[in-house]
Amino acid sequence: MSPVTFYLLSSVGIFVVCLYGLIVHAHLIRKILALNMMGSAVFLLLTGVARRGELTDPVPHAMVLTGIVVAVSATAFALAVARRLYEECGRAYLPEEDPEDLSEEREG
Amino acid sequence: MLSLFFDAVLALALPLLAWRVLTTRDLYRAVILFIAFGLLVALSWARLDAPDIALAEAAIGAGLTGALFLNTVGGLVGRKRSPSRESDESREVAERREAIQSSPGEPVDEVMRPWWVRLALTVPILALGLALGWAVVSFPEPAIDLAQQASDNLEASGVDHGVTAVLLNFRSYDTLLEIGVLLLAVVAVWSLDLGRVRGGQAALSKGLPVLHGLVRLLTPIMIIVGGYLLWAGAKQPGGAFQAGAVLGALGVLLVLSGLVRPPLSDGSGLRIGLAVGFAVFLGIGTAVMLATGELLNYPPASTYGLIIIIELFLTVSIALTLAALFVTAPPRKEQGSKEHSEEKGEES
Amino acid sequence: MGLIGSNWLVVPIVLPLATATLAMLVGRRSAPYLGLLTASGILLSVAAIGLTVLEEGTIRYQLGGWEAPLGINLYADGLAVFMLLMTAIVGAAVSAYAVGYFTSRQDESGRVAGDSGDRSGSFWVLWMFLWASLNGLFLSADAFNLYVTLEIMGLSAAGLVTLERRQSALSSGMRYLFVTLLGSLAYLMGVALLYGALGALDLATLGELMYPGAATWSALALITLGMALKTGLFPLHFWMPAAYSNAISPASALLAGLVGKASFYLLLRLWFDVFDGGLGPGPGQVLGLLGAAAIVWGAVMAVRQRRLKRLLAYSSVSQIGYLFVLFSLATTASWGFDAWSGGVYHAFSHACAKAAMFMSAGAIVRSVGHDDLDRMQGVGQQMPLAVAGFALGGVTLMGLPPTGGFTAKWLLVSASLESGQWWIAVVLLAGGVLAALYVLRFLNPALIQVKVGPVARPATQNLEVTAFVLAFGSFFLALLSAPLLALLRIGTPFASVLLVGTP
Amino acid sequence: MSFAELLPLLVILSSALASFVIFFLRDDRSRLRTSIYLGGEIVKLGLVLVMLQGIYVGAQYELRVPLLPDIDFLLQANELAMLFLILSAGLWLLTTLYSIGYLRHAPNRARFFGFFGLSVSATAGIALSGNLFTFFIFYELLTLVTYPLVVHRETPAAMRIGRQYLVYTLGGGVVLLAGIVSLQLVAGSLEFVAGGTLTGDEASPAILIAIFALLIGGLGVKNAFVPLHSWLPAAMIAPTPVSALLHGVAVVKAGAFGIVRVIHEIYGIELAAELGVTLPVAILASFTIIYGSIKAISQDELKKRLAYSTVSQVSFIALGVSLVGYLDTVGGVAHLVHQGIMKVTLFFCAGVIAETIGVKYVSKMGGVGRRMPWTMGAFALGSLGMIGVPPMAGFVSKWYLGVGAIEAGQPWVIAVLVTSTVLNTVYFLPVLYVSFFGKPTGEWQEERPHTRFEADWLLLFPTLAVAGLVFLIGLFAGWELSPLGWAELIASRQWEGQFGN
Repeated sequence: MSPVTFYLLSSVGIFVVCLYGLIVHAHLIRKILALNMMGSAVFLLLTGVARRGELTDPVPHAMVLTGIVVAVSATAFALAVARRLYEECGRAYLPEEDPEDLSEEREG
Repeated sequence: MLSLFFDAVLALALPLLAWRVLTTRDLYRAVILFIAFGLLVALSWARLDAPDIALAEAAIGAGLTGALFLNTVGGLVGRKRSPSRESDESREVAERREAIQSSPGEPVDEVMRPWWVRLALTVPILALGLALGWAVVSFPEPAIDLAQQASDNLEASGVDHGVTAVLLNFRSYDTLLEIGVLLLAVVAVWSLDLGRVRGGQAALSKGLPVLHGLVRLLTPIMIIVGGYLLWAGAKQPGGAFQAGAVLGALGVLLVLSGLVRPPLSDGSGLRIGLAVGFAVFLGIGTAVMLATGELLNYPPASTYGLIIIIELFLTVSIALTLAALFVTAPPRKEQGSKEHSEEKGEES
Repeated sequence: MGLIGSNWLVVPIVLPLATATLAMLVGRRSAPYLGLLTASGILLSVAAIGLTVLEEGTIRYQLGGWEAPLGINLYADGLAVFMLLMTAIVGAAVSAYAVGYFTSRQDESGRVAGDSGDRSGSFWVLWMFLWASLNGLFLSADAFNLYVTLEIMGLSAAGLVTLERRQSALSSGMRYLFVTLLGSLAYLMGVALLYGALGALDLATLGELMYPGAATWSALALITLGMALKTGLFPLHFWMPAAYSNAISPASALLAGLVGKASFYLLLRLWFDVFDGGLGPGPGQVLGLLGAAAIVWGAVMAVRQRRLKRLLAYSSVSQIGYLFVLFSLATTASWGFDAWSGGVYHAFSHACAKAAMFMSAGAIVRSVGHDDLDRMQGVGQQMPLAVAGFALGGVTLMGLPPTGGFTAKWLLVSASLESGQWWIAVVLLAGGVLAALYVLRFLNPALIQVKVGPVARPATQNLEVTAFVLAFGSFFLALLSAPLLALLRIGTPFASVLLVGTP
Repeated sequence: MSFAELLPLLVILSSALASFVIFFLRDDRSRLRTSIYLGGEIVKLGLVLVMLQGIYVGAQYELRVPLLPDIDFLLQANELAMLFLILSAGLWLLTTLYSIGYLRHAPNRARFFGFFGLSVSATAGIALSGNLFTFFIFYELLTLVTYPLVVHRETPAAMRIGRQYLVYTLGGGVVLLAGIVSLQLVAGSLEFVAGGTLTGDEASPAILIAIFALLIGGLGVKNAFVPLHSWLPAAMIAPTPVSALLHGVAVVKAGAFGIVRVIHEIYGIELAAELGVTLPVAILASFTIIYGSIKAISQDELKKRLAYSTVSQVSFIALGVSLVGYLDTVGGVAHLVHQGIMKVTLFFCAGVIAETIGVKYVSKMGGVGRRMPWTMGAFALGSLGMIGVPPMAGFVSKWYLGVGAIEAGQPWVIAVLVTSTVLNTVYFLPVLYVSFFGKPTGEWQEERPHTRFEADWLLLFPTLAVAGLVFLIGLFAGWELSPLGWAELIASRQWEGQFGN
């Protein structure tokens, strides 16, 4: 087993652990952490794949670099929404079910 | 043998650390662990011969993202509502908030789905893990070798470094869109109209007077490092992203330490700074269409020059964007233009 | 092909990106004009692309001059142009609607003055990014580039949902963001696996190299799951009713009309161009089954709703089922093209109709101040155009002639009977009657007359007109079946079926 | 595009365009509205007459536009189409005049007339459809454009009934669509061809029978076969001109017309008989005839009584075409027109009475005949026609049906005809008796006791006109351009070379 395979398996491990965590945890910060690390898992897989051949493949590296920037953008936005939500209703959890709230009527 | 052992430990540590990040009760601690996770990922990338992205991950993935998380967790603790919103809020909500805020363990989190949901989830997720594990172990030798193609075409790309060639020439369209994502993220965050978080920031800046000294020391170094990374990118690991990330991190540090107050005025300076990288990239990409007939197809003679120009502006915009994402609050009209000049200082 | 000819292809992507940048700089006053200008530019360029494809066949465009698989290609076949056209029509209508929407919002009261972030300006920037990403997604021929467009789409769409700052909108926007990010990540994992197994990102190359194996099966599963989640296929639709109903109405129209279609398109594209019809008959059957369940479940839930926009959202759950039914029908047999084109046609007509209905609903909610279905009496008197727009859109959902829904239903029913899966036909047909029930759930109270004097209400004239025009235009979509189906034939994965011909 | 191609389209569009313009007129611009509307009608009637003349001398009118793979949008005029077309265009004119009087002060007239005209356009489309696909398009359009008419009063009760109406008719449409799609897959063609487009070799008899069941089941909803009929009496909540339109010209007739098309021009009478599907249709129709008549007896509300009478009478058409005989076919097809004119007469009268003196129930009709002799005279003509008294139109149809049944070897049909005639008498004669000889009981007697006069001429003129037609059509049934003569032409074309004439 080559060291590359270790990292490939490691990335799968991170991916499923975070997928599980994303679903079971209710706290928004926890969910965003899980999503962010899931991204890292995919990047790790790509980096591992890039190292397989004789030459190191620059294409996955470029993909990962793009991915990192996308991930930080998404994380920043998600955190901002979480904060805004907290400002509005004082909780950092999503409601379990979306009630049909007729009291909030007006658009705007 | 030793290195194989090292790789095995590192590979094993990553999922375990991820697990710890998600299960540690204290959220601050979880974020610290997350930063450690990011650094370990960067280390493993260094081991996998990927210094470019290891650099970017350390700066952006671990550093900046970690700071963002810390900032938000702090915000969730110390945030007070603005009075204007209080009026149209139902009593129930207020009470709920009261209960959460007064709960002693904040920012401790222990809300999870019930045990039977968790148990039921393990089956499909384990199955997915096994399938993926089998898939990655049984990767065949691919029929196409892009690495070879990339190195064959490196000469025509105008730069000497593979990753930069892919990023700014072979697959520059992806990069263009990705810069768009950054710009989009800023607009989206601003559209939320958040107030500025004081809690976490204040804690950091007040508690650590040493930080000031450190930041003063670091500022020139980071600017030099950033400049070097940008310049080096054409030949070796480095480039606009890494340079931008370092400068962006510097911006965050300056804001955190209170040395620079975030730009508050809605002068167009900041907006232009944010947009210029994308605009120049898009503009050059479109303009070369006239010469070569295709979007982003640089004329061979001027390829290197154009890429450098693009990278230069990208660095500025990336740095500013990352810092702006951290600050989150949109600049406001009513503020004076005094802070405006400080923002420019950051830009240099 | 001349310089201009093939370069039309980048206009629908570059133009909204440029507008987004400009709109960010100029602020809210001139953003609407820029937006309308862009909309007409996109319409023009899409028309040009459509004509070129109709005349000369598919177009492949090498970005940066680099050939695939090293470079990124754009690729326009009939399907891509079809989706571009759908987006251009709905997008132009929503743009016109948004101009009125934000103008009258500011006339309404001082509430907006309290909001320092100008929502109108943010809307235009987000929407232009969204439009660019949609067009980019439809034209992209590169698996990783598709990921980037997916992310732009997801972020801008979530940003549009959270433009509304009510608590309910924020929490549904948050959930939507999680869903869309998770969907994209699952997709990216799939792409990484494909790259590991096949070493390429270009879709055509991937399709050529495709083999059934552990990595490709896993990739198929992840990509399908991710896209089903983003599209809101039953039972992964949990996020949808809240996101669609709590957003501001232009955003609801865009989400329900276009964004869901884009992730569906991506799945369709990969399923048939890369995975060779799902690597076997099993996966398609599963999707078809879920689609059929969605049709019934969504419609039943829609009938039971008490709020107008939630009703529409559940109706989308149901209508999305029609799209997924095609996966169990579209095979290489003689009915394959019928099923495939029927599903795609349904996407088009549903996009137009549902957008128009959300636009109508927005005008109604704006005017009467609530969206409680039980208090809609008299709306038909006060806002005949909005109600008419809603009703015309509703006819598409029922799948009656001469709407596009009819063409779609005909093709799908025909394919399901021909393939011997008559139970699918039963569900498809029953879904139409159920749709009538939930459309009436609104029309029944709305048409009841009440005696009221003239009441002062916010001006919604231009909102109503835009909604009605879109609904009225899409009402006759079946009459365009022949040219649109001819367009879909260009570059279809079912070309072999078409050569054999139908009996 | 030549005139021969354009004409069928123009016939449909002439009313559709006029209606469409009307939607955008303000409600109080009644003069302009009326001129546009009547203009459209006259144009349409003129075009129909031109077409009729052309068909008579053997011209071909056909418009074919490809719409789906292997399926065309096809408009085609033939003798059967013309019969239905003339009926709809002619009665539209009269119904419009009547509606103008009827709705003089009602709200939402623009919408009413707009959808009214669109219904007639859809009916014209149904008449001119050259294949089942096109037929289906107009058939469903008819459902849609009649819905606003049914709920025109916009009361909660009207909305509830409108919902029932839509669910029934759309449900029927769905079954019909299933049948049509199956037919396309099996036969590859949906075109109406004299003598039938199917040869019987396309698929096994079981499949052909199943498809037939789907088609008739779907059409049976609009045709109001028991037990799919309950929407029809309920839809009486609509204004009277709408009821007249629904019962006499458009909706119910669309179902009956579709059944004629399917049996004659898709399956062909020969194949249908071979498959053994005609007898069940005949039995179903007979049952509906008897059931509707019995239900009608117990209705006190005049419009409800007429509605059940429609349930009963319309099935004569299906009965006629499903009995395998030449004369039956003539009777059934002729009844398509006859029933329409008679039923419109009766509804017009009911509407006039309700509008003028407010009487809606049979039990309150004492003295109405003396008070409104013209109206009740027209009513008498219509009901005698329904009963089948010679020489009224209804007699002619029933005569042909009876003789045809014997010719076709189905004597039991005579029993059905006799029973229905007796029942018709039982529910119509009391109305006439009470109104002419009964004691005045209604409140109108006190309110306006001395003015013995009739309704507005706009209401009365159309009523008398259609009543006159009931009489004249029966009297001149022998003329070759009478509905009967035309029906003979259609039937002879159908039977040509099959069983001999």
